[in-house]
Amino acid sequence: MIKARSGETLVKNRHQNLGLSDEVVLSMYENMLKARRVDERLWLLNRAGKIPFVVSCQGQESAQVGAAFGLNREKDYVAPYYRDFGFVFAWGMTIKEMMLNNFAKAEDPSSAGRQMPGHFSYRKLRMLSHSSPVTTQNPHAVGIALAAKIKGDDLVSFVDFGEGSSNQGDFHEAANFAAVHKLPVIFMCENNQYAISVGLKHQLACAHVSDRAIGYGMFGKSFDGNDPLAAYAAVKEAADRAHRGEGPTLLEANCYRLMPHTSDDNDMTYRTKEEVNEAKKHDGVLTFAAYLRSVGVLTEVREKEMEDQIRNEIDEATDYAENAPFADPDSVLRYVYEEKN
Amino acid sequence: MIKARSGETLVKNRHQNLGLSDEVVLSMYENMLKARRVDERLWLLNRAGKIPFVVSCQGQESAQVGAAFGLNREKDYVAPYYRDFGFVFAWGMTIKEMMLNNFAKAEDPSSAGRQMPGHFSYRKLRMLSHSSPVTTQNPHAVGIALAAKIKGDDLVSFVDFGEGSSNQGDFHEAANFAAVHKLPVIFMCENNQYAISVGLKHQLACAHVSDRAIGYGMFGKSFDGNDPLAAYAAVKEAADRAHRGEGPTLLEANCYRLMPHTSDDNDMTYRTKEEVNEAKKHDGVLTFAAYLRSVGVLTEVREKEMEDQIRNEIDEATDYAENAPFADPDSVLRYVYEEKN
Amino acid sequence: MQLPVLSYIEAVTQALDEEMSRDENVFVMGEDVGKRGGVFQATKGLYDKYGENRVIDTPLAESAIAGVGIGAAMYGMRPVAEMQFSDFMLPAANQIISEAAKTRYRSNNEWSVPMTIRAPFGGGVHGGLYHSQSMEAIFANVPGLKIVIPSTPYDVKGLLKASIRDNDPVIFFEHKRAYRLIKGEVPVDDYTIPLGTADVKRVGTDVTVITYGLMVHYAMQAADKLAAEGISTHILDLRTVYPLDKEAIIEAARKTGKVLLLTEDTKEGSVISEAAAIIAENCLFDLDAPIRRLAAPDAPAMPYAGPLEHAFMVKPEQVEKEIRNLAEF
Amino acid sequence: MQLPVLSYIEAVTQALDEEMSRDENVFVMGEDVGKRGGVFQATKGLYDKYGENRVIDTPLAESAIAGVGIGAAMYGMRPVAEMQFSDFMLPAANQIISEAAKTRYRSNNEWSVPMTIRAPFGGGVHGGLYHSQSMEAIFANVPGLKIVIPSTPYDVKGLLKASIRDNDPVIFFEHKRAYRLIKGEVPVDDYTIPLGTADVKRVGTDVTVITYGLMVHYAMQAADKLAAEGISTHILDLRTVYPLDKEAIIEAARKTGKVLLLTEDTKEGSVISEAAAIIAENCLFDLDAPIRRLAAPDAPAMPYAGPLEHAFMVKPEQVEKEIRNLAEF
Ligand SMILES: Cc1ncc(C[n+]2csc(CCOP(=O)(O)OP(=O)(O)O)c2C)c(N)n1
Ligand SMILES: Cc1ncc(C[n+]2csc(CCOP(=O)(O)OP(=O)(O)O)c2C)c(N)n1
Ligand SMILES: [Mg+2]
Ligand SMILES: [Mg+2]
Repeated sequence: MIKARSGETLVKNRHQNLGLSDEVVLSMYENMLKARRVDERLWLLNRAGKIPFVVSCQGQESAQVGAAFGLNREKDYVAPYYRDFGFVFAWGMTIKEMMLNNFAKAEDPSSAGRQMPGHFSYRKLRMLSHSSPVTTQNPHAVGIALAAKIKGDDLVSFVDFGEGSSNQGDFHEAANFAAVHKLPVIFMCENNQYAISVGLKHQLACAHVSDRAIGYGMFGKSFDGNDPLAAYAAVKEAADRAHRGEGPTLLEANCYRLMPHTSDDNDMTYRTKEEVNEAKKHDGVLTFAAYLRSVGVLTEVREKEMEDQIRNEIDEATDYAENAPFADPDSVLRYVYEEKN
Repeated sequence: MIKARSGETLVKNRHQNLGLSDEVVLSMYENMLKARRVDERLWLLNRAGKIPFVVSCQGQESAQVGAAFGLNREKDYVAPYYRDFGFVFAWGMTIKEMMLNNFAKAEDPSSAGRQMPGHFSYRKLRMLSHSSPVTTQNPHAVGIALAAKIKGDDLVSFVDFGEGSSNQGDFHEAANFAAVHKLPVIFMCENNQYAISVGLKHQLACAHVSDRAIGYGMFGKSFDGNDPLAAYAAVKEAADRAHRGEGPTLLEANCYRLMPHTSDDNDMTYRTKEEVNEAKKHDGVLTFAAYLRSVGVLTEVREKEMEDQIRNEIDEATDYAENAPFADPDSVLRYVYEEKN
Repeated sequence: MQLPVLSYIEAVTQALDEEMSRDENVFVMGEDVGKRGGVFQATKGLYDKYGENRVIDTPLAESAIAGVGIGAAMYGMRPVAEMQFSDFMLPAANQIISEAAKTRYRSNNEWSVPMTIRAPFGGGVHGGLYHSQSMEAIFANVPGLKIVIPSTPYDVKGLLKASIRDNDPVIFFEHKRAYRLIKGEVPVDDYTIPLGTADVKRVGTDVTVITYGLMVHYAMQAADKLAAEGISTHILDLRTVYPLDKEAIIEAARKTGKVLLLTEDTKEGSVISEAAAIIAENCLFDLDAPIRRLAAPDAPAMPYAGPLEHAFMVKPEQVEKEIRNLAEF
Repeated sequence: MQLPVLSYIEAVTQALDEEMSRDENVFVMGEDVGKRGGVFQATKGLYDKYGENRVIDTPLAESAIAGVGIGAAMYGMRPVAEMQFSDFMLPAANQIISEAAKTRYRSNNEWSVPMTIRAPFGGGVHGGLYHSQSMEAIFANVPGLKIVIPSTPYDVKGLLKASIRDNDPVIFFEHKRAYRLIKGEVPVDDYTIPLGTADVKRVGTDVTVITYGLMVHYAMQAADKLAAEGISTHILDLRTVYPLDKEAIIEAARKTGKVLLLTEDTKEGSVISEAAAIIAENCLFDLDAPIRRLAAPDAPAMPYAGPLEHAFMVKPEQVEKEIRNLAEF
């Protein structure tokens, strides 16, 4: 499909080809923007001394949001990891909930402030609880799929993790288990080129993380992680395979971590400003906006509306979360085991 | 090279092509035979109630012995696993030492009877100590190679393990580490089709264990594990690569476990006599002997000599080991930590 | 009415079978648990009865066994995961300690992990270093876990059923030497024994022995012998070694004022050390003698060679002697 | 002469640096230890000084870090492996417990593993569940291991050097809150402190506190305050928490007859339980009051939110109160 706009060059409408309506891609963009703007706000709050810690999603929103849209958001189970702001927004978490999480308040749906920010969990949304030791969520996602298979429930189990984390034993064991039992699992590696300070070539020596798929006898694919449509297409394909009983898929989203590892990190000790600036040119939030503008889907008016609404939501959510109560200190003794009454 | 013998069909001399002399391949065969005959004796001793436990190498001697010959037996470090009778014989362990190991006597060089049989260790031979939890030896072998690299020592570190064990996290982490640091490690999987009762297709879903190599960015290769020459060639190639600084290799020896998992197992609960009998047709000890006969290297006289000598050695070793003392019971308190005097 | 007599391992199988038929969410997974029925035959017959969907032979990967079990449990299943030997559960330590134990707490009660991990443990079976160990101490400091170690077939059945029905992760250690050695009456009907409760296995007045697992039987044997000498032994079987049944320990210690703490694990840092601490905190003025601990030596694990294994393992005569010494104190 | 004052973490770095320049077999490996100098900067400057061959950034895989370290140690090197947070060493539990701890024993003294594993531990740093834990109890029942936990910069340097030179595996836990908070005099010269020896950090006559890590400082603060009230506190710093220095514990307990055992770890199954057991076995008739244990609650780990973390963590006031209560007993 080709659309011509006055004064513009011809740009291919890629999303129609994928069966995505203009409203859907706008919603994708909106979620990406939410993630980006929330993330930016968190850094400001951190600098202002209002929150002690930020873990950032910047540079990975496209892959995250595209992936979520490729799944069934009413039915599938997901195990996102700590950078997955874009994913959890697209999955149904609100900005207010995200702020409650970052302020670690009692109403935080992930853990009521028990866990560090970004350790997402939301039972109501079929989002598993996530811990800090990396890659432990991979076998959990496989367990969801195994259980669904035993029960005869048709769903997909989706899990995210970093490329550094793909070197943990649990990555291997989970992938192998899923493949042997042909389970409907999608493993998506968000390859942002760094594991804290350690660059890709000191983490792994294969060309693509998805090259590991063949060693499990599963389908594997790498895609441009700055392109939400590529993410959507890859995850959709993997989900279709899973529903058809063709087993798990290993995906790799190639992206770049635009911010330091966390607010505790100083990335200039191990990479250069130039490298980061170069990567910013490919920033999916910008390039996708440009695409949407070029195909006439994102108008100036709509864009302003979105930005305004998100800003307002963030302002309100920040106020709310900042003023919301912490959990009762005595609650630290609760929920070690089931409480029978 | 083709040799013609009176009354025989033409058979290719494969070992000359590999640069192996007749004496060397006879020595290979002798080690294979040692392993087989010792193994057979152990089952008899077990049935006679003289030793409580046997773990068996039958069906894997060819790969083991071929592999050992592909290495530098004066210099390289090795981490064999519990079935590696053929390997440890070719590496310099004597039949007497093997019997001491199986009778768990004080003179057992592996552990003085502390460990179960087959848990090989021999410092003098640069053979690492092996435990029961599978695949733990893989990172150890990588550590040897890392240390050698740091010290500038030119050697190869070789490790063996089963195909079931290739699903452990340690397999993955060790392989990845070795590949990232381009270390001179040879990982050899002895794929005997079973992990106790669990057949290959319930252990892994890839076509070949060596398919996992690409996921680490290392060289990988599968070969006929019933053919010691194939094993020799593969290990030699891997060793050459390692010496040239081309990093680790993942090899897979396709063979078959001819006996039950151990003397505690009843394999007829999960496989058929027919299947085992079919596999016996490809038994490398028989087929290699046939090859050596057909190329005129193994004469009847020589064969009888070998069998006699091995039998005598086994008889003597059995007597010796049976009558040798156990370690002093008080010694259980020793060597928990370094003993300073 | 005569109750059926089962071996310890038959009680395991019966409990699994009954729970699987009672609740379709219960399933079994582990290495060789399917066709082979487990290397000890604990799951014998279950594969034929319930099929490969509910009796799952897994790849050789303990972290996956635990981790996949956790995921399935979060979905609402009740996985019973077998670790072939307790010695081999360490690759799963991260999944058990960081994940299973902390899921309820970290999700503020939203998610839970109703999983049971069965693992044969213990010595005296010519298993060498890695098929003889007691692993409970490694986990017996992890809030969120429960650790059960039954000593009799009756307790096996009741405690395993309770573990499977429990809504939190339970590690269920089965003594592999007890599997065929220990037999006892087991009711055919459905019963559970509450987790976290110790059990007085013998009432006595002179010396209290606090122990668990196979050592309960060593203590019982010793008590029988000592009864002839006029020494009356009180025996408390901990049954759940984490969290401990504090009240029962305090009560048992006070009962006689002389306490032998007994384990086949290595001594330093073992679960009987915690029992000793509880007594030291609560019973100072009730004690007539210092507590005594009898345990394996602080060396890695028992060797394979017969005489070495024998030297390492706690022996019934030692138990007897310790009780006698305390009685005479 | 004035000795240089270093922070706790500077003492770590200095010890590493000195050992690396003293012995070319010493090398450092771990996640982010190279270019970045470690996430806490414990290895700062070492990459530039010793190069990437001896200061190795590893892939993100703790079992490999431990396992590769073991192999290198068997070759004759002295690896110092960093676990980025002690909470993340559990994937390496099998390598540490099954391999490192047992290699000498199982090979009948042929092979050994002279490796040091450094791991920052402890709470009070807003680290949430998985960046605050005390992990020592999980390992403090494993013969073959030594576990060291220093409290002062002086002890850090002497004990880390001794650990690196030790011919067996040592887990060296560094308190991450102490890293920058605790400063002290550290001699410029080479010295070691023998592993396995506790240290009297304060001599007193009324109450004995036995503890380690950051809690030593809490005890010292409390003792200072209580001195004004006329209560004299004796403080024993365990320094090596496995195997424990039994004689020192017994001596310290006897010294005052009133013992507070203090840890920031969760209580049940902690290393102070073992200390309690030792006292219960050996000091019954020397005690004037039951021993007391002060520890974190038996819940998984301290939460992230400020007020919850504060509620969870042992507080100096609690230490003070416990000592006072004992004094008044
Ligand atoms: C088992 C474990 N080891 C170490 C850490 C500390 N750590 C937190 S994030 C991180 C890097 C993760 O890199 P990657 O998987 O590439 O994810 P990214 O942060 O780049 O998205 C490390 C080492 C951890 N959380 N868990
Ligand atoms: C970590 C661990 N889990 C379980 C076992 C018990 N076990 C011993 S051998 C074995 C099967 C190994 O299969 P494979 O790796 O294929 O080697 P093979 O015995 O077939 O040569 C199992 C499950 C073990 N030794 N270690
Ligand atoms: Mg990354
Ligand atoms: Mg096999």
